[in-house]
This record gives sequence, C-alpha cells and structure tokens, in this order.
Amino acid sequence: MQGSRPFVFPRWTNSLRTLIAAVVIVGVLYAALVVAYGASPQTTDVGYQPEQPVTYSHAKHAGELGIDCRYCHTTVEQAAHAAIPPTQTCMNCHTNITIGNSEKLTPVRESNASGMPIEWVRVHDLPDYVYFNHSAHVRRGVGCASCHGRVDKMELVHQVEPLSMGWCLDCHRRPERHLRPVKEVFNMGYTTANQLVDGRRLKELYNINPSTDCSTCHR
Amino acid sequence: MTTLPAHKMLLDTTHEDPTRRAPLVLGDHDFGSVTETVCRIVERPKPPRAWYVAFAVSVSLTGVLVGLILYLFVTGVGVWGVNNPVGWGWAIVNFVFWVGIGHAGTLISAILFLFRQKWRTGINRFAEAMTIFAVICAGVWPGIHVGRAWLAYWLAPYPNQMQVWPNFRSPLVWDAVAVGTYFLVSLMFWYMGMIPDLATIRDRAVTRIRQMVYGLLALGWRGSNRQWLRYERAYLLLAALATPLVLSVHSVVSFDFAVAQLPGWHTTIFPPYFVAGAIFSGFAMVMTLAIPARQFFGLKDIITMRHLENIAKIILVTGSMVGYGYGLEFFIAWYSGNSYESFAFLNRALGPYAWAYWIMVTCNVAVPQLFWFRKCRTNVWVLLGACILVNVGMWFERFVIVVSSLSSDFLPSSWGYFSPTAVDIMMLVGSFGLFFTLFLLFLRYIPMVAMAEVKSVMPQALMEGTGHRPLGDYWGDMPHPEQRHKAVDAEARS
Amino acid sequence: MPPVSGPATGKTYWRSLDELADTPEFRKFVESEFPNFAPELLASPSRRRFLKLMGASLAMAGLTGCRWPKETIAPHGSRPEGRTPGESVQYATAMELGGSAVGLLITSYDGRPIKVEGNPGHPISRGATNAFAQASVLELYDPDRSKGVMQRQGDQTFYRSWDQFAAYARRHFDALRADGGKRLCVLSESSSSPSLADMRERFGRAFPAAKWWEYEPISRDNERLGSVRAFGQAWRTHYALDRADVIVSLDADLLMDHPAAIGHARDWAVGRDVDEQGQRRGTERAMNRLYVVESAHSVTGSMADHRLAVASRRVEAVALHLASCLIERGVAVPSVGNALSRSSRPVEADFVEALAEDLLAHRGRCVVAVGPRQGAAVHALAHALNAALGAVGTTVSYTEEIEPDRPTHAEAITTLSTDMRDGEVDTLLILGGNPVFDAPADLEFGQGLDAVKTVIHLSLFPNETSQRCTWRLSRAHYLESWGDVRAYDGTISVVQPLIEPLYDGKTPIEVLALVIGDQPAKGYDVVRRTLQASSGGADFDTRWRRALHDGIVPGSAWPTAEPPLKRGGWAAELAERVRGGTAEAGQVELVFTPDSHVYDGRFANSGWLQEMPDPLTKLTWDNAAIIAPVDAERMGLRRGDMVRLEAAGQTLEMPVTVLPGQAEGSVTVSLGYGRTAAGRVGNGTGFDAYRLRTVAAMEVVTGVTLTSTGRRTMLAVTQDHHAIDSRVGRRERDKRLGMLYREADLEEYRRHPDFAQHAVHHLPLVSMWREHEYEGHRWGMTVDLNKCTGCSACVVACQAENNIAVVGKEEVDRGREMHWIRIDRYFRGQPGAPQVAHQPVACHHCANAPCEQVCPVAATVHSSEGLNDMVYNRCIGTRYCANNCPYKVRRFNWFNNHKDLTETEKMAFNPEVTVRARGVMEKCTFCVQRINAVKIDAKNEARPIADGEITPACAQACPTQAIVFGELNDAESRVARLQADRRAYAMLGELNVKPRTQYLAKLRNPAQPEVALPGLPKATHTEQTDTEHS
Amino acid sequence: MTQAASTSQESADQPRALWGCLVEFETVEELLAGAEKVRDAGYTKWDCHTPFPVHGLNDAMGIRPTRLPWLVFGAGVTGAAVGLALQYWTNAVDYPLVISGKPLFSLPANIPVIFELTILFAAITAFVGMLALNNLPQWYHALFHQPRFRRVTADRFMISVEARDPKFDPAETRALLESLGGSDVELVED
Repeated sequence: MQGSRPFVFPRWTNSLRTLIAAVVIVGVLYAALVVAYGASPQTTDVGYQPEQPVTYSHAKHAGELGIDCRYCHTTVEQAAHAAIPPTQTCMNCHTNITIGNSEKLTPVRESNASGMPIEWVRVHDLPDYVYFNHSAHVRRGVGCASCHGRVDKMELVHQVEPLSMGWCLDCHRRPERHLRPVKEVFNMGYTTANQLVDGRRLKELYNINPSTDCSTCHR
Repeated sequence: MTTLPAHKMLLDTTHEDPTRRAPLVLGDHDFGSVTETVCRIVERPKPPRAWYVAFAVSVSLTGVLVGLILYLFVTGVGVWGVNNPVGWGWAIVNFVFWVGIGHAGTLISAILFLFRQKWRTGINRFAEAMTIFAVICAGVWPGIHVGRAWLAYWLAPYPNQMQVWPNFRSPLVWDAVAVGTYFLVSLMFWYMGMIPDLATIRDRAVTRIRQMVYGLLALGWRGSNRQWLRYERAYLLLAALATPLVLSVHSVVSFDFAVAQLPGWHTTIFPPYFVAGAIFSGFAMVMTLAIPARQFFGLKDIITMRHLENIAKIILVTGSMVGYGYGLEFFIAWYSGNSYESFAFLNRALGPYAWAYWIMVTCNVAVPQLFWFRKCRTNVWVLLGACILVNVGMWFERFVIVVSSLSSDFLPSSWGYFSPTAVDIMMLVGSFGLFFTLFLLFLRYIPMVAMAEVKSVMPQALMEGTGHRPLGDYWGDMPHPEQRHKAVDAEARS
Repeated sequence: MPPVSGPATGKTYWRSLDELADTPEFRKFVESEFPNFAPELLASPSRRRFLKLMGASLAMAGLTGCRWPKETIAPHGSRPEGRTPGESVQYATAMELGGSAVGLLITSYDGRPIKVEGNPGHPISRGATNAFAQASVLELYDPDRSKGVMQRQGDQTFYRSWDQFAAYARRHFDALRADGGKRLCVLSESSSSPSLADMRERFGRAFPAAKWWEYEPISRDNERLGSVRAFGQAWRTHYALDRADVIVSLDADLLMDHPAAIGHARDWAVGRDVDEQGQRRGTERAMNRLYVVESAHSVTGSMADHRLAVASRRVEAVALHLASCLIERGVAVPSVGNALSRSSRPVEADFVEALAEDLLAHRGRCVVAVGPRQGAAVHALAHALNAALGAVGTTVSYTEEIEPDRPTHAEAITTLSTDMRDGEVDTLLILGGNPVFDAPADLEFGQGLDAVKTVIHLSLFPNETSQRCTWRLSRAHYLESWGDVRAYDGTISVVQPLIEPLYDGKTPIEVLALVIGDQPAKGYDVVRRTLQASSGGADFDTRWRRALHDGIVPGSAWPTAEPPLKRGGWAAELAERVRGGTAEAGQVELVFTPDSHVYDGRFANSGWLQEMPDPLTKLTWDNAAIIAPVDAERMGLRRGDMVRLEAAGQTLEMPVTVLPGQAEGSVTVSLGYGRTAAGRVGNGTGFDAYRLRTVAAMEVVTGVTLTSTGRRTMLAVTQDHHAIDSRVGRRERDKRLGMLYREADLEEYRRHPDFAQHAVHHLPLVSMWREHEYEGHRWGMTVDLNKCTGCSACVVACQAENNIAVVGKEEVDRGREMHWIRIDRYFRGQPGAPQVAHQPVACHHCANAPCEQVCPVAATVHSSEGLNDMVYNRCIGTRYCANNCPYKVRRFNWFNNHKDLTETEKMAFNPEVTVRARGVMEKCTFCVQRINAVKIDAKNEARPIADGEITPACAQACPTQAIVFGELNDAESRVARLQADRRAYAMLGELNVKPRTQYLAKLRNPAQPEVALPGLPKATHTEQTDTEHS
Repeated sequence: MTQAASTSQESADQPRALWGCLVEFETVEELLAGAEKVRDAGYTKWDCHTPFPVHGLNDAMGIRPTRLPWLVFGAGVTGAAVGLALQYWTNAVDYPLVISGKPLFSLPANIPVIFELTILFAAITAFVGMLALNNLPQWYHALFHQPRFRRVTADRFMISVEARDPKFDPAETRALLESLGGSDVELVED
C-alpha cells in the first residue's frame, strides 16, 4: 500500500468549504422566509375570488345603487352570521326590474320557482373551531370594510384580509386603529383625518376592551 | 513498593498500587500495531458471520418499529395501553430509559477527560457512539407519543400567523431543548474525536471508494501540530461544556416528573437521583456492549480488564446512590407528613405494581452489590449478566415512576390500571432493533477505538528526560518501555 | 335492522339512511320530506362545521395556509318568518314515558333539534330533566330507526309507501267492519294522550267488537290495585315531598323511578336546603328525614338517612309491623283496626319502633310511600297509614286515574296471547311497544303472534316484534310529531314537532285515523280538535298558541280529592300472608327493576344512555345480577363471574356484580337488556331478564337458585376497577373519603357549622407570587352534596350539549370514557348497611390550575374571567395536563371518535361546540359557548348579565338544582353566597390549586334520640370488608 | 517519484510550483529535537505532523495558544442572552397569558432553557470555530501527494517547511532538515 499512488481530491474541492458555509446560511434564511411569507394566509388566502353561480355585482348594487348592506345581510346586527339573503330578497326587486341582460338572473328565477337554494361559494371562510360573531363587531364600530374591504367596488367579491389569527389579534389588541362611529359602520367609504385619535376616543366612548382570551373565539 | 514480582505486577491489569498502576495497553504494542489492530476491523472485507446475523435481526426489528409507528399515526395513540388516569405509558418509559443509556458516552468522554482519567481512551469512542444511538432511540418517543405528532413542531418558538408561542414554563419545552442540545453536542463531540482516526483509515485505504468516503469525512486532516493545538483546545472546551450538559439533561428529564404535582413525581430528590440512575444504566450498557465487542474483534489488549473493572466500580457506586435514592423517597414521604405522598410510595411497594417495584429494587440495588467482590468484577460473565439485569432494572424504575404514580393519585374514584398492548411491547423491542442496527453499522465502518488518543497514552509517546509529557501526569501510570520488555521476557521465561 | 332482501319493487328499498346518503334518490327523498329543511341540512353555515371537521383540523395541522376545501352556502329559497340562520330557538313540547309526560323545551338550531331542556313552567319537570329525556335527541337521529313502511311477504321484506299501506288498510279494515271487528285486536303502550283516547273511542265506534289491550312491561298497576283495594276505585296518589319532614319509602324509588320523579326530587331537595341552624332556608322547618326500606339499592335509598335493606318480599312485613306499632301507640289506622293481631312477629323491631316514633312526632308532616313492586295490600295499608297520620290533604293527595277500570297490564297481555294462540285474532294492530321482547316469558308471545294472520306494528325501531309482523310502520318520534300528553298530575302538554319526520313516520293517532278512515287524519288537526272539545271554543286560537308557547294547557291538571277509605279484607289477608311468609324465609328472591340505561329496553340503541354509568353500580353497556356482599362472599363470587339463574322454570346465565346495601338473599336484575334487534348499538349488550319473568311473578320471583358457572365476563365499570384494588389502596380510600366528601350529622353540624373547613388539616396556603386579579367576570360553581342524588341527568345533558363522544364498552373498560362530568360514588361503613356518597366532578377551573403550566404549547390557559380555557385546535396531545390534573377530569381523544358517525347522527351535534379531533385533550368548559352567547346578547342590549342567566347544561338538567353556576365577583349572586356558606369547601383545596368549583358538605339527618339504626356506622372510617367497592 | 505522483494526479494542472520541504522521523524524541532546531532557525511557515497530539511540541515549535476559547466564551454569553430575551419577550410581552396563576415572567422557570442555549451556542462555536481556524475541511493539500505522508496518521512524525516562508530556500532548507537526523528529506511540489 505504501507504494500505491495516494488518491488526492482535486484542488477545487477546497472551495467547497465556503460554498457549504454559504449554502447553510442562505438555506436557513430561505426557510425562514418561506415560513414567514410563503405559508402565511396573507399569501395563500388573500385575493381568493371563486366563481359564483350568479354573477352578482356588489359594485353595481352596493356601489352604484348604494343599497345598504343590511338590505340583504339582514341578520348582521342581531346574529353571529351575516346571513346570505334568500332568493326572495333578490326577487323583491327583480320581479319588476329586469335591467341588463337577464340571462344572468336565470339561476335566481329558477331558484325562486323551485324553492331550491342558489349555492353561493363561501369567500370569507374561517376554520370550524373559530366562532366569529358579526353582531358583536358591527354594534361596536367595526366597519364592514375593515374585514371585507371595499365590497362596493368589487364586481366579484374576493378576500382582502388574511383572516388569520394573528390578524384578528392585531385588532383585538389595538382596536383604536379600526374603530369608527357606529353609524358609519355600513359606510363603505368612511375615512377619517386622524384614525388614532378618533379610535381612542371611540374606544373610551363605547367602552371597548376586546378580549384576547382563547375562549373568546375557540369553544 | 510492592512485593509482587515485576511481571505479575505489570501484567495483572487489575492490580492496584498507588505508585505503580497497571498499563492501559497490553501486549507488545507500538503505534503501528495499535493502528493495525484497530483498523483491521474496519478494513477487513467481510465481517464475521455473527455480524450478519445480528444485523439482519436488528434491521427487521427496526422495520417492525417503523411499521408500528405508521400504524400509530393513522390510528391514534389509543393503540397503546395508555388511558385515563395513566396518560403516559411505555412511550415515556422508553424515552427516559434510552436517554438514561445515552449518558455514559458523553460522561466517559467528557468528565473522565477532564479528570484526566486516561483509561477512558480505550472505551470512549464506542461509548460515545452508544450515546448518539441511544439518544436517537430516545428521540423517537416524545415525537410519536403526542396525539397529533404532525403538529409537534409547535414546540419550537418560531414566528407564526397565530402569533402564539410555546409555553416556556412547561418542562416538556425544557426537555425538548435539553435533549436536542445534548444530541447535537454529543454528535459534534463524537465526530470531532473521530476526525484523526478517519484520516488514518483514509490514509490506509486501498480502494478508491473508501479513500474518497473516508477522505471526505476526514475533512483533509493532516495531523499538523497547528491543527492539533486548536483541535485539543476545542476538544477540551467541548468536554468542559458537555460535562454540565450531561448532568443538566437528565435533571431536566427528571423535571418532567418533579415539576408535576403528582404524588410520586413531585420529588425534589429526582434530579440527582435521575442523573445517578442515568450514569448507572449508561455504564451498564457500555459494559454490555464492550464485553462482546472486545471478544469478537480481538481488542482485549486495548479494552483491558482494568477498563471493565473500573466500569464495574462506577456501577457499584452509582447503583448504591440509586438505592439510597429509593430509600430516601420513602423517608421523605414519611417525614413530609404528606398523606398523598406517603400513600404513593406505600402503594409502589405494596400496591398493584409491587411486582414491578421489587424487580426494580432487586436489579438496581441488590445485583450491583456483587461488584464489591473482585472475583465478580473480573469475571466477564458475571459482569455481562449483572449489567443486563441492571438495564432491565432501570427500565422498570422508569415504569414504576411513570405508571404506578399515575395509576393512583388523588381521587380514589379515578384510580385505574395500566396494561400494555402488543403494540407497546413490539415498539420497545423495535427500538432495541434500531439501536443495534446503528451500533452494528458503527462497528463495521468506524474505528471503535480512538487510536490517536490511545497512542497518546502509550509509553512511546512519553519522552524521558525531555520534560515533555503527553496529556497530563504519567508518573506511575506507564511502566517504562525497558521495564515492560523485561517483564514480558520474565513472563515468557516463567 | 336486518338485511332486507327480495325482488326490487317499484320503489327502491334500502337498509339505512347513510347507505343512500348521497344518491339522488336520497336527495329527492329529503327534499320531498322537508323542502324547507333539506337545503339547511345539506349545506348550512352551521352544518358545515362538523361535516368537514377532521379535514379542517388536518389542514390546520400540516399544510399551513392551504385553503379549506371549497365550501358553498345554500340560503333558503324564501326564509321562514322569524328564522335567523345560525341562531338557536327553543320550542316547548313534552315527552311521554310509560304513560305520563315530562314537559320539555327543545333547542332547535337551523331547524335541527339539538338539545333538550326541562320546561320551567311544567309541574313535573320544572326546568329539569332526566337522562332519558336528554338522550331523546340522539334517538331522533338514530340511523337504525324504522324507515317508511315495510311489508313482509313470506321471508321477503318490501319497501312500501304510506299510500300503499293506506290502500291496503282501507281494503283490509273495511272488510273487518262486517262483524264489528270481532277478530281485531289492538295492543297499545300505555298512553295519557287525550287525542289517542279520543281516537280510541272512534275506533271503538268503528269496530264495536274489537278488543283494545294496553301493556307496559314496567307497570305501576299495583298502585292502582292498591287504591282499588283501599278506596274501591282507582285513584292516583301524589306526594308533596316539600311539605314532608319525615318521608318513608317502602321499596319506592321516588326520586328516580317514578313518573313524577323529577318533581319529587325538586320537592325533596327543598327539605335538604338548610341554613346554618340546620333549618330549611328562610323557614323554621327542620331538614327532612328520609327512611328507605328496600332490597335493591336505589337512588332514593342512597339518599336515605336511615336505610333498611330487607328482601323485597319482606317489606310488607315491615309495613305491617309499622302499622301495628302505630296502632300500639294509639293511632287509629282506619280499616286496619284489629285485623292485625299482635301475633304478627316483630320485624326489624328497633328500626320500625323508632320509625313509628318519628312518624308520630311528625303527624301531618310525613309521607308513607310504597313502590310499584309491592303488592296491592301494602299499598292499601300505606293509604290507611297516610290517612291515620294526617298526611292526606297535606303531603299526600289523590286524583283520578286514567281509565280507572282497565285490566292490569299482566291480565291484558295474558288474555291477548291466549286469544292469539286460540286463533281468535286475525288482525292485530300493535301501537308501539315490543311485546315479543318484553312480554312475560311464559306467554311465549312471539309464537302467539305467528298465529295471527295480519300483524301491523307501528314502531320507532324495527325491533324484535316488528320482525314478526306483516306490516312495519315507522313511528314518528315525539320530536317529529303532533300530539298531546298528560303529566302525572294530569296537566296536558301539546307535543309539537321540531322537524319533519326524518324517516317518514306517523303517530299512533294518525295510524288509527288511517285504519278507521277517519277525517281529519293529520295529527295536528286531531290534536286541535281534542283540545278544542275539552276546553271550549271561544278564542281557541289564542289559547292554542299559548299552550304551544308555554308547553302546558293551563288548568288541565286533575283536581285533587280525598277519597274515603272503605273497609276491606286486605288487612287481614296481608297479616295472613306475612304470617305465612315464614315458609319462604331463606329462599333467594329475584327482583326485576327498570334499567337505568335502557328503561324497559326501548333505549337500548342509545349510545349516550348505554355509556352513562349506573348511579350505583357504575356499570356501563350492561346489566348484571346484583347481589349482596355477604352472598357474594358466601358463594365466592366477584364482579364479572357468570352465574346461572333459575326461576319459575326459566333459566338465564348472566354476570353478577356485588353492591353494598343490597339486601341479603335478594338478587336484583334490571330489565330491558339482551336485545337482539335493537340496532347497531344495542344489539348483544347485556342479558335478557324478561326470560325469567312470568305472569305469576312480574315483579319478584322467590325460590330462585343462583349457581356459579365458573366462567367470567368483562363488565365495563367506570369506578373501582378490579386490578387496581389492593389492601393499601382500600385503606387509603377509606382514609381519604372523609377529606374528599365531607359530611356530618345534622346535630354535629348545628354544633360546628364550619365542620367542613376542618376536615383537612394543612399548612396555611400562601402564594409565592402576587395573585392575579379578575376584574369583570369571575365564574364559579357550587355543588350541593346534600341535594345531589346521583341521578346522572347532568352526565347525559353535558354529553348532549358538548358533542361528547361515545366510545363503547371496550374503551370504557380501558378507562377511556369521555364524560366531562362524572359522578364519583363511594360507599362508607358496613357493606351490609353502607352510607353512599354521590359527588359530581367536572373541571374545577382552578385559579392555579396545575394543568396549565405543563402544557408546552399553551393549549390550556386561564381566561381573564377565571375560566380554564382548553383550546382544542392548539392542543398537540401530550396528555401532560391530564397527568397533572388532581381531579382527573381531562379526557383525551385516543382515536377519531366520530369516524363511524352517520350523517344523521351528526345532526345531533351542537354547532356551537367544536367537535374534537383525534389526539386532542378535552374537558368541561363551564359551557363557555353559553357564557359567550349571553355575554354578547347582554352587550348588544347594553345591559348587565342577570344572576342565573347563564346556566351550564349540567346545572340546567339537575332535578334538585344541586349545581349552581354564576358570578363570583358579585357577592350577591347565588353562587357567591353559596361559596360563602360555611358548608362550602374546596375539594383538594390543600393543594392550593384554588378551585372555582366548591362543594357544600353533605348533611345526614338521623333520627333523634340516637337509636341503633342501620345506616348509621358507629365509626366513620370503618375498614371495608367488601373487596369490590368503596 | 513525487513528480510522477503529482502529474498522474493532476495532469490538468499548470507547471508545478514548489510547495515546500518534508522530513520524516521515527520517534517523538527526534521530532521534538528537530522542531526546536527549525524554530531556532527562524522559520515561520512550517509545521509538524504527528499521529497524535505530541505535547510540548507547541513550545518546541514556539506557536502561540489559540484564541478559540474567547470565541466560545462570547458565544456562550450570546446564547444566554438569547435564551433570556426569547422567553421574556414571547411569554411576558408579545402574548401574555395567565398560566397556573403564575407571574408572566419568572426567572426560575426560564433557567433550563437559558442554560441549554448557552451550552448549545458555545459548543457549536467550539466545533465550527476549530474547523474554521484550522481551515478545515481542506480536502486538497500538496502533502497528500506524498505517499509517505500517509503514515503520519499512523506511526510517523514529520516536519514540513513551506516555500511561502520568507527564509525558505530549496537548498538551504533541505540541508537544514537533513541535519535534523530525520530520513527521506524531499522537496514537495504543488
């Protein structure tokens, strides 16, 4: 064995040292980024915009025509769910109004005739172990737009906020950033010169101290 | 000066004489022959048939373990015998058992190194290997024993969209951190110790593939003294860090119990007594592995009877500590006047789990007392038998602590009995399979003795007259080369 | 339901709903059945919750950020008036069992009834319920229920439609009119429904010659007969236990097994609710005292201050001796007079003497009640005694009886089966019931049935009887049907449907209408007609709506009367029997009781009831022959040993269980188990005691032989597992009992009102750190051990409210039952005459909760309102918290417990509570979903929360109101006042865990002056001689 | 032969540069003696190669102790700080939860993690630092071309002087090394 020629790694292998170091460091950072952004609801959920059985335009109804949210989502102030309106609600108007192309309305008419529901696709979907109550929020000056965005500008509704636990907590910890006068809750376009000042005042006024207890949302 | 004839004194490796200790390496070895002896094992093309048999068995058992883990994941932890009130069963028992085993390695390496106990050199390498593998076996359990293993990563404090953090008050978090750290540090310690030896194998390697593989692993070690300088310093530092770590790890494991308020768990004596127990079981396992190893691979000259005897002495000491712990628990229970506490221990000794308790006491307290007798300390069969019993006993210690305490705590209405299922049993067996699989691979491919370190304690490494001394003070520890040769001749003549 | 086979007819027939679940047929079926409901059912925001729960939690698990599967919302076509999706509504109705009703309020969520509560306005329930009522929701959704109409032809079964049946019925019954239905018989369950009675009259007019029989396996006919003997006519006896200071129960389980049990419990509890002077709160009256003489250890017996365990057949002797003692003391017991020669041997002299003394001391404030298993004469005697003691009019009252002169159930079933066997019956219409299974064995009813050409069975389940019938009609569940029922006191409640019939069922009323071709045929109209007829026409609609809303028809209770006792030979006869009774002495007797899980067998397919531990034996999923410890010792029997029972020529092999307090020489077997056609849950559970029952001995069989077979079987109990039983353990158990369950005699309590505070001696509890303050709310609970009877209504109520899984017999045996609230049951004293302790234990929401600190992921933490929150979706399942919980109230999902639920069963889920995934810890939350609901409403209405507005399911169901929940920060709230009571103590408080649930110590009220009575152990902590229980 | 060795290894390489000079010894004694001579000759870019750490060699070579310990100490302190900060911020600041009625921040509960992190950081630094300071991994090295050099990991001791050394001169250095009494002095090419 003494005689035999030793195997020697080629010279360039020495540069591997730096390469390995680099890979390790970059790899760690990359993983961190993936977890932080790639997997966060901000990335995965925001912008979710499923096709709906009826091409109903909030921009048209809530925006142009300026119909109040509560005309359709009647229960939002009393109940946990902001109920999706029954077909009847559509027909209230559309029995005599048939502007625009009326094919759009066919499913609605069918549903009205058959009594079978229109199966809307849920956009804002919380996990099943999360219990969100609309009435508790809209009655305390949390605007529709704060969570659902400018629905009145959306042709087809999509999700604008991550609806992640962290996102909920942000508001429960610092409600002043989002509070508005109760009468402005359904005002999509509400803005204020100095949100923080107003927010703090309203927080006082409505005596709002949101809980971050687990059982507030998880039961 | 003793009256024994020189050669007797020198060759009876168990002979003790404060002024003249027996040598650590027997036979007429020089650096080359030591290298040869150790490397031969790794380099021989084919291992003994026994190796293949053992390996086959171990691998299939590992398969069983893996299969059962999958079954567990799809079905639920209900496949075990655990229930209410006994929420922790064999999974945790096995975890503590294996972590305990995993202590001797680093302990031998680190603490003995710090204390300049040069007899460690013969055994530290595979003691460390044993540690790594034992910790791997231990690591399996906490992971799979949780109900939703796929969420176990929530124990890690990483920023997440829930904005929720782990609860650092929980001993389980301490546990995860401690065991994780322990594994990493042990691994580095082990690998670092191996670098020079890997280089040796690299340089002796004949086949290209071996040259490349060991070449890669040796990281281009050149044995240069400037390297040795930092290497030794780093090694010393690691040893210095690992020593408190070893002690902390099992203390933390004991917190899993001591921090709870369950009678029989909530005991301040746990940390020291767990550490002692860990060392105890760890050394027992080292012995269990060392004896066959030196037998099969002809290492009797390097892992000498003196090594085994020293281990036996440690087992005797730690065993007695553990026994003292058992006694003290009862005293405290009685002395504290806490009725729940007193019952917990009364119940251990006389309750439905008395059988387990008495197995534990017999194996852990009675058996080691054999080692008071030299005859037993120097008889491999006694050593082997005793050490296996000790391991059994230590498994039962954990069983008694975990199960008997849980089965009857505060409300008699909720007392319940735990009985293992087939899955429990097969998984324990399987974990042994995993352990031995890894260990056999180690024996096959990695020098099981730290050659460089052994060489450094050989007489040739010692320079008369120069005033230079390898690794601390050698007076009396090494017979002078001439003396040795004389003795050997004497031996030959008689 | 047995697999049905045969050529496919026009209509598809099917085995179970889930088989069809997603076929178009099923959709069509559902839509046709309940158009409004179907969409909700198939996809409503609430529904989705459990439909894809596993999916969701898994998505949560690994694949962070992945969206849930696409979901659709199906709103109503047109939303019904006043229906808010996702909000629950309550409707009043009533549930009838064994011929008398309990008024209920049903919580309906998006059209699905999901929870049963008591109707506070109802005279019997008064807001409380029992386990049976609680479990009726699950029964409604039971996928094994009978579906639609089935016709058997030869060995083939065909699915038919109601129209097809109607057509058949018209042909068939018109033919029968010819001879006035001479060969037509109806066998019905006993029912109190005025409408049914009305329909029965119409039926009688249609078929003058037809016979109508009524049969109930669990019958109270002895009471009727007793009153007939005493008064010459059937009267119904009512007890006002709240007015009684001394209550004597002769084999009567007033608090559990009685049509008015819930009311009794409430009244009885009034007399146990004492202040620090040991007097009833706010009155001068003393705490009541309960004497029980019985063989089987009943719930009432477990509450007794003095309990005398004697064989059931010797109770009459005790009663007689009591009478003579009273007569001795100068009480004129009407119509008994000197029929009793003093020659009748004194029985249990010291007990009876003391009892007599006590009764005398409480004339007019005492009750003597006799149970349904005792003979008519004993009942008659009780009437006499009550009259003599001036109880009648104060604590005892009488009302008329429904159908006073009907034959007894035994007679009825006997005649019917004889007629059938003699071939005098061509058509038999069975309305409910399950005679093939529960008729006395010696009648061999089944065989008789085969001799009948046409048997039509209307039944909720395709049970043993339906299988032998030509037509199986599925019966509408009470939650699906219109009807009316009477409570025990006669109060009428209107039964209104909460949901369209899921399985195409009809009510007996409707079927009768069909049979006689009567109009109107719809239950709704019939009920309205009856009510209108009974209560006049003027603005009927208002009263109708009111009745529906209140759940009762005001003023419909029967007027009470004081019927005069008439002389009868019964006293002499009784004396005679007692004298002769010596002959039977030494013989083993067998006593039949209704079962705490399955009643007479009808609830056998209810997982909730099957898994509810029996209040005394803690047995689940089984019945067993209950024997006394002494007998067990003598025969060397342990729980689970199989024995052979031979009685009246019938034999049965079943396991025994040993129960302290069971009378020596008496074996108790509960009826209703051993079903073969109960459904997937009930089949093959337990052992069929009906096989030992004969017409001659419907209640008690004497001369029974009991021999060990040497075999054993597994009985799943939730307490006292054998394996854990050791001498040290037992000694410790008895030692601890005094600390866990604190009790005192009334006298001692008067002397040391704060005895409960001194039951445990420990170092002062100091905290190492500053305690957290709880501004705002701080919830707490108290459990009054002096009131809790162990009836277990809370256990099932909790299960229904919180979607608690049923795990099955094997898992229970492993110790994996999931109940969030359990009732610990301990025995103390001599196994022969033990004292019983019932202690409900749920999560105590400790301020220093030991479970919280050990959770690595903070899945269980404290809320700012002092709740111990358990966050399922954060839990990774280390089970460390359960290990560290001193109360052992945490429950772990060892498997996916909901895997096997059918879609219909899932409809019983409460959408307000997360359905827990596999590998997750769960426990009592103080019904946090209810707390939050009230909080949100209160805040929306900007008002404070009223005390008692929030009631957890357990507290709401509790008949005695032993459980009180509320606001601890408000010193005036009930719970705060109770926790300030000196009887209040924290169990295991010495651990300094600061539990928020506190117990009010138990008081016992033994007779004064102290006489040597059973039920009074001399030493409080006597060594248990019984190896089985504690 | 070196020539041959190297060419055969790396034919692709540019014309060989001289790397240095190598001498071999049998025993530790010889090595130490030799090392002292080279040291005294004032060489700086040179090294000894031994199968095990020969003690006293550092003095013999006159090299200064390593600064590794300071790195390790620093890392340890960092670990402790990180451990404390992490636990304080997560449990007491970012999402304070009431757990078992305990204070939001209590040092005793945090000690284990702090301790473990201290060890972890320090240990990793010790290991990685050693490699870094030793320029490891360095799979290629001129000396690996020397067949004899492979015995240095078994039973031989060697001294190598690099050509980079200012005092290096092929002839002189060779002479010096030969004077050390070692065997097979030879020039090593790169």
